[in-house]
Amino acid sequence: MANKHANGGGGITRRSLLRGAGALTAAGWVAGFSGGWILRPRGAFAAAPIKFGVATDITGAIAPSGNSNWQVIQLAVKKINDAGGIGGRPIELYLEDTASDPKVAVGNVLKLIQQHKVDVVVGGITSAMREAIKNPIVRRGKTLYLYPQLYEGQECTEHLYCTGPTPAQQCDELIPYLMNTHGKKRFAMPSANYRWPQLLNKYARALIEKNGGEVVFEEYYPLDQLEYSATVAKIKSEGVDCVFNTIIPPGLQAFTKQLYESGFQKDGGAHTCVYFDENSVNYVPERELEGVYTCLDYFHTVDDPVGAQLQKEYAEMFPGTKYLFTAGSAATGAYRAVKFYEAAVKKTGGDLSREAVSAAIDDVAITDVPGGDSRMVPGTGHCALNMYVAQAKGGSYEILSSANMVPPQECG
Amino acid sequence: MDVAIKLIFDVLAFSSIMVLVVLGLAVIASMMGIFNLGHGEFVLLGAYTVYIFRELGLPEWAGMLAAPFLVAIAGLVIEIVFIRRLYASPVIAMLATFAIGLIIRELIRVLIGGQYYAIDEPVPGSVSLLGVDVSAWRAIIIFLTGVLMVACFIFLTRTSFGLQIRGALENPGLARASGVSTTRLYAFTFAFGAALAGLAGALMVPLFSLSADLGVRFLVQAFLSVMLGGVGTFEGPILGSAVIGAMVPGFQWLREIPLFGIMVGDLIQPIVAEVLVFIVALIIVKFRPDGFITKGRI
Amino acid sequence: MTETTANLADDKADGKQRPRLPLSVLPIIEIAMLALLMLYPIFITYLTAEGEALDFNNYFVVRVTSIILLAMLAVSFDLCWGYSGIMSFGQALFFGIGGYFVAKLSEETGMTSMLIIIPAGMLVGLISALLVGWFLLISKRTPTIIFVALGSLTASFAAERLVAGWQWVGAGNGMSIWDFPTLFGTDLEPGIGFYYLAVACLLIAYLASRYLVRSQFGLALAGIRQNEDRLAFLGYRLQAFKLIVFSFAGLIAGWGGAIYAFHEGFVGPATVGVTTSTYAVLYGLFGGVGTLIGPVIGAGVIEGLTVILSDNETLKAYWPIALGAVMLVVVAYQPTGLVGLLVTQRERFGSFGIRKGKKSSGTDDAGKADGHD
Amino acid sequence: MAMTEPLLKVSGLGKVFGTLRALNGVDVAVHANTFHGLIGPNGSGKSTLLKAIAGDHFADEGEVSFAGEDVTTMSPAERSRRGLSLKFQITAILPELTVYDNLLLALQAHQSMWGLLLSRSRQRLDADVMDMLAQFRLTGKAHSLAGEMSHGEQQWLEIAMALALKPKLLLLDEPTGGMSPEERRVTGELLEPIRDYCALVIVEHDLDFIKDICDNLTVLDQGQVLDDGTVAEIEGSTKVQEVYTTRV
Repeated sequence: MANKHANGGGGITRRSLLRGAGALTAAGWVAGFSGGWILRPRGAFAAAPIKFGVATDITGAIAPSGNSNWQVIQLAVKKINDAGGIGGRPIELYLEDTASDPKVAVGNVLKLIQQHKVDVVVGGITSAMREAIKNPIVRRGKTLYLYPQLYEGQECTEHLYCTGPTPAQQCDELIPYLMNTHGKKRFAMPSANYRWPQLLNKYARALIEKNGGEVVFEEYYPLDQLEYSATVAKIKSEGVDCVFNTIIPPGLQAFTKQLYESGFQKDGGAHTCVYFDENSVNYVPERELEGVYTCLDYFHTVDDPVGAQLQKEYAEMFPGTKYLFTAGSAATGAYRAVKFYEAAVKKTGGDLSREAVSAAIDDVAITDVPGGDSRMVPGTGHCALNMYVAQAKGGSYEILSSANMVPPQECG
Repeated sequence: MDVAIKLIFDVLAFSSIMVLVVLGLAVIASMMGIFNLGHGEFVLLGAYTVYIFRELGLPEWAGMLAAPFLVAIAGLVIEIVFIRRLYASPVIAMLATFAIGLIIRELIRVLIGGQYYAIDEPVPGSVSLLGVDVSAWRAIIIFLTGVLMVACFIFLTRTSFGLQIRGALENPGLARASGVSTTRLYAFTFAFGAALAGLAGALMVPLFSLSADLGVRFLVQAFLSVMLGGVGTFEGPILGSAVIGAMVPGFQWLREIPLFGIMVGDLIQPIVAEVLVFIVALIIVKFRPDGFITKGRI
Repeated sequence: MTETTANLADDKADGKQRPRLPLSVLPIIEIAMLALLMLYPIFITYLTAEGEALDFNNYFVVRVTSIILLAMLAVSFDLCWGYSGIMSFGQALFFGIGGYFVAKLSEETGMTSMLIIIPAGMLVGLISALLVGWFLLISKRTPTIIFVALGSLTASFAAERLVAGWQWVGAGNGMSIWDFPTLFGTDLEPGIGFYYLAVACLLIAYLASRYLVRSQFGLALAGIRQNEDRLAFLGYRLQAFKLIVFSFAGLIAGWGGAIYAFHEGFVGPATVGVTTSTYAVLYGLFGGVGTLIGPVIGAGVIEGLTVILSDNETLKAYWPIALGAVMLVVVAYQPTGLVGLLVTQRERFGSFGIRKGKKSSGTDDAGKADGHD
Repeated sequence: MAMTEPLLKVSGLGKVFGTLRALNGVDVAVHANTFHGLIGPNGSGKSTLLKAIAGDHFADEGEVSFAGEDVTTMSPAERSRRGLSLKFQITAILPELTVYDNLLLALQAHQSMWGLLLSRSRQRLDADVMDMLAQFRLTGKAHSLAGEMSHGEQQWLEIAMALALKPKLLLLDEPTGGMSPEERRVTGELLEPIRDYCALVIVEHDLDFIKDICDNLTVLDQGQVLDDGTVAEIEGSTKVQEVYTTRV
C-alpha cells in the first residue's frame, strides 16, 4: 500500500493539513472534520480494497449525529478489517461532509461517486438530506445507497436500503404504552416543516385515534423558527397531556426551553420525542430533557452483551468523545448498514456490482449488532428490529418496555 | 384574557429586542447616510460574546454585561479602519459593510462549527404576571430596554454632546457644515449603535439559540423597521421597530384568535404568518415611502 | 456607481497617454474565455484519465457544468448592478424560482424536455422579476439604492422562508428531480452533453445581454449610470429602463436556475435564498461589474476555488471569510474588479455610435462581431 | 413685438425656502423666437425662477404655462418632451462618454424603447450628430471623452445637447460662466442661429453679453420683478440703475 507509515499509526491519513481545525478543536470549538478523508486498512491485504463511501453531516446543525455516525462506521470497518476484511478484501473508507446543507451535499456526494468511484454509500441523516443525495447516488450515480436513520417511511427506491426504524416500529410500541399505561389522551403535534414529521404524525395520529385518543393540533413550523410562545400557550390552554414533538434542531432548542418554562412537564404533561437518545444532551440542557419518552432500537441501558462490548471498544477507539454510539443519531443504523453490506458481499462471493449486492442484501440477517439481531425484510428495503420504549432519567434512559423483531411495515 | 396578556407580553418582549437592534442602525443611517449592512453581525457578535464567556466557564450575565462594550470596540475599530474613509461614497460604504458582515458571520460560523447552541438565561423559569406564567427573562429584557430608552432620551435631550448628536441626526448637512467635529461624533455614534446591537444580541441569545445566521434575519427586520419608521428622528425608528416587533409574534398569535367566528389559524399556517410580516411591511413602505415620522429618508 | 473618483482620475491620465490605436482588451478576454470553455472537457478528461478508459462524463466536467450555470446568475446580476445601477442583493430569487417552477412542473406533468424546461424557466424568471421590479423600482420618486438593495434582499429572504415552509414544494426537503432532462427525446445525463448545452445557454444569454448593453438602449443605460438627473432632463423615463433591464436579468436567472435544478437533480430553499444571492454579488464585484465577462470569470474563479478547496478542511472552513475579505478590498480599492485591471474605464463604457473614433475602434469591431446591425 | 399668446407664461410664481422667500409673485412672458434675459443681483431669485420653469423644483404658488398648456406640476421629463429644455449651470455632460455619444444620447431621447433596443435610429441620427458637432465647432473632438475637454467646450456641448431635440424654449443658466472673453464671443455666435426655431431664457451675470443677444429683459430683485421690457427700456430704467449702482 502507498502509505506504510500511516498504516503503522492509527491508520488514518488526511489529504490535507489539520493544523487549523486542530487548533480550533483544542480551543474547545467543534471545527468538524469536513472534507475528504480516506481511512485505509491496516496491514497488508492481498486483494484490492472495497471502496466504502460515507456521506454524513460532519459540520452544520446536526454535526453531533453525523460525527457519531462517522466514528461508529470507523469502528465497524476496523473490526471487519482486523478480522481479515470481507473475503480477504479490506474496506477502504471515503468520507465526504454533507455539512447539513443539501446544496453542498449534492456536490460532495458526486465526488464520492465520480471521483473516488465508491462501491456503496452510507449516509444522510435528515430526510431532507436523503431526498437531496439519493438522486446523485442511486439515479445519476448508479450506486447502492444505505440510509441509516430512523425516518418517515415510504422510501421504496430501488437499490436504496433503510437500516433505521420506521414510523410503525417507533409508534406501535410507544403510543399504546403512553395511552394505556399513562392514560394520555390529548396529544399535540408541534413539528418541523418537512417530510419526516408529516408522515410520522400521519401514522401516529391514526394510532392515537384508533386507541380513542385525540390530536388537539398538528402544526408545522419553519425548521429554524425560534418563537413558540403561541404554540406553548395553546398546549397549556387546550389541556394537552402529551406533546408528540417532531421539531428538530435548530428550532428544537427554543421549543424545549419554552415548553419547559411553561411548566408543562412540571404539571405532569408527557413530552415525547422519538429521536431523543443519549446524544440529545448535545442539543438540549439536561433539565429540559428529564422525563422525555422515546422509542428506539437501542439504548445504552438495554441489557445486551453485544452492545456493551461495542460500547467498550468504541470508548477505546475514541476516548472521551462527545459523540456517543446511540440509536437516535443513526449510529446504530450506520453500524447495521456496514454489517448488512458485509453480509451481502459475503453472499455474492465478492461480486461488488450494484445489482448483485442489492439482490443479496435484500434478504440477509445480521447478528453482533447493538440492540439485538436484525434482518432485511425481502422486497421492502427495510429491516425488522428490536424496539425499546424508554424515558430520560438523569441523562440516561430507563427501559420501560420492549418488543422483538418489530416489522417495518413499509413498501410491502 | 390570559391569551391577551401573553400576547401583549410577547409583543413587548420582541419589540424591545427590535428597538435595541434598530436604534443604532437608524441613527447611523440618518446621520451619515450609510446603511450598515453589517449591523446584523453586531447582534451576532453580542450573542457570541455570551457564548464565549460560557465556554470559558464564566457566568452568562458577565458575558451580557461585557457584550455591549466589546462590540462597541469592534464597531469603533471598523469605523476607524474602513467606514471613515468611505463617508464620501455611501454606496461603496454600504458594500463595504456588507463585506464586513460577511466576514464576521463566516468567521463565527467557523468558530462554532456551523452549529446551533442553546444558552441558558441567567434568570431561568417563569414569573406570574396577573396570574399568567410568563418567561422571567423576557420580563427582564422588557425592563432593561425601557430603562435604556429613557437613558438615551435624557442623554440626547439634556447633555451637550447628546444635543450635538441630535443636531447631526436631524440635519446632517448642517452639522457637517458647522464646526461640529463630525469625525468624533460619527465614531462615537457608530460605536454606540454597535453597542446597542451587541446588547440586543447578548440579551436575546438565551431565547433564540446561537447560530451564525442569527444576524441576517435581524438585518432584514431592522431594515423594514427603519423603512417603516423613517429616518432622521429618534422616535421614528423606535416606532417602526415596535411595529415589526409586534408583527413577528403577533401574526403567530393571530392564528389563535377566532375572527368572525372562524379560526384564522386554520387559514394561516405558521410559515405564512412569518412571510406575512415581510409582505405587509414592504407594502406599507411602498405606499408610505417616508415612514411614519419623517425628517428624511434613506 | 462603482467607479471611484480616484479611478476616473487614473483613466483621464490614462486617456492622455493612450496610444492612438489602443488594443481593445475585452473582446480578447471574451474570445479566450469562450475557447477555454469549449476545450476544457477534452483537456480535463485526458488529464485525469490516469490510464483508465476515457470517461467524458467525469466529475470535473459535471462540477464545471454547475459553475457555468451559476455564471448565468452572475451575468444577470451584472445587468442589474453593472449596467443600470440596480443593486440587487436578491438575484438568486429568480434563479431559484426558475428551478422550483420546473421541478414542480416535471413532478406534476412528468415533463422533462429541455425545450419546455428552458422557456418555462425564462418565463417564470421574467414574470417574478417584473413583479419585484415594479415593487422596488417604480415609484413617484426614484427609489434609493439602499431601498432597492435591501428590498431585493428581503424578497430573497422571504422567498427562502416561504419555500422552506411550503409543503406543496417540499418545504424543508426541497424538491428532488428524479428524471433526467431530455433533449429531442434522448436522456441528458450530467456529463459532456449537458456541459455543452450549458455552455450554449450561457453563450446565448451572454450575447443577448451584450447586444442589449451596446445598443442605443445601452447608451441610455450608460447615461443613467453616470447622471440619472441629466437623463431625466433629456426626457428619458429612467424607471422604465430599469424595469426592462431588471426583468431581462430575471429571465436569464430563471433560465439558468431551471437548467441548474435539473442538473443537480435537486432544488432546495437555499437556492432562492440570501446566501446564493450573496454569491451572485461576489461573482460580480470580484470579476468586475459592467463588463459582462467579468462576472462570468468571477463565478468561475470563486466556484472553481470552492470546489478545489473543499478537499482541504482548514482552507475550506476559512474560504468564505477570505471571500468576504476579497470583497472588502475590491469595493474599497478596486471597484472595477479583476477585469478592471486589464480594461480601461473608457473601454468599459465603450462607444455607441456607428461612426467610431480610432480610440475605440476595437470595441466597435467586437460590437459588430455580435451582429449589431 | 407681435402681441400673440406668449410661448412661456409665468404668473404669480412664489417659492419659499424655509424662512427665505426666494420668489414672490413673479410674472414673466416669453414669446416664440425671442431671447429673454433674466438679470438681477446675486440671490435675487434668477436661478430659482429658471429651475421652477424647468421643473427642477416645483413652485409653491402661481403657475407656469408653456405653449398654452399648464405645466406647473409636470416632471422635467414631461416638460422636456413638450419642448422645454434646460442647460444646467454646472455642466452636466456625461464625462465617461465620447462627445459623439453625448450628443447621440440627447438626440435619441424621445425614441421608442423598441427603437432603442433594436438601435433603429443609430444610422439615421449619425448625420444629425455630425451636424450639431459642426455647428458647435466640436467635430474634431467627436471621439474624445467629454470629460477631457476644456470648460468652454463642455459648455458648448451642453448647449448642443440642450438644443439637440429642437426645443421650442431653451433655458440657459449662466452659459458663459468661467469662459474666456473669446469663448463668450463664440458662444454668442453659436446661439444666434437658433433664434429661427427656438426661444431663449438666459440667466447671466455678464450684462454686455446679455445686451448683445437678448431682445427683452426681466430684472429681478429679492424675488420680485423689479422691471421688465426691451433691452433699451431697461437700460433707461431708473429703478434698475439705482439697484445696480447701490448693490452691484
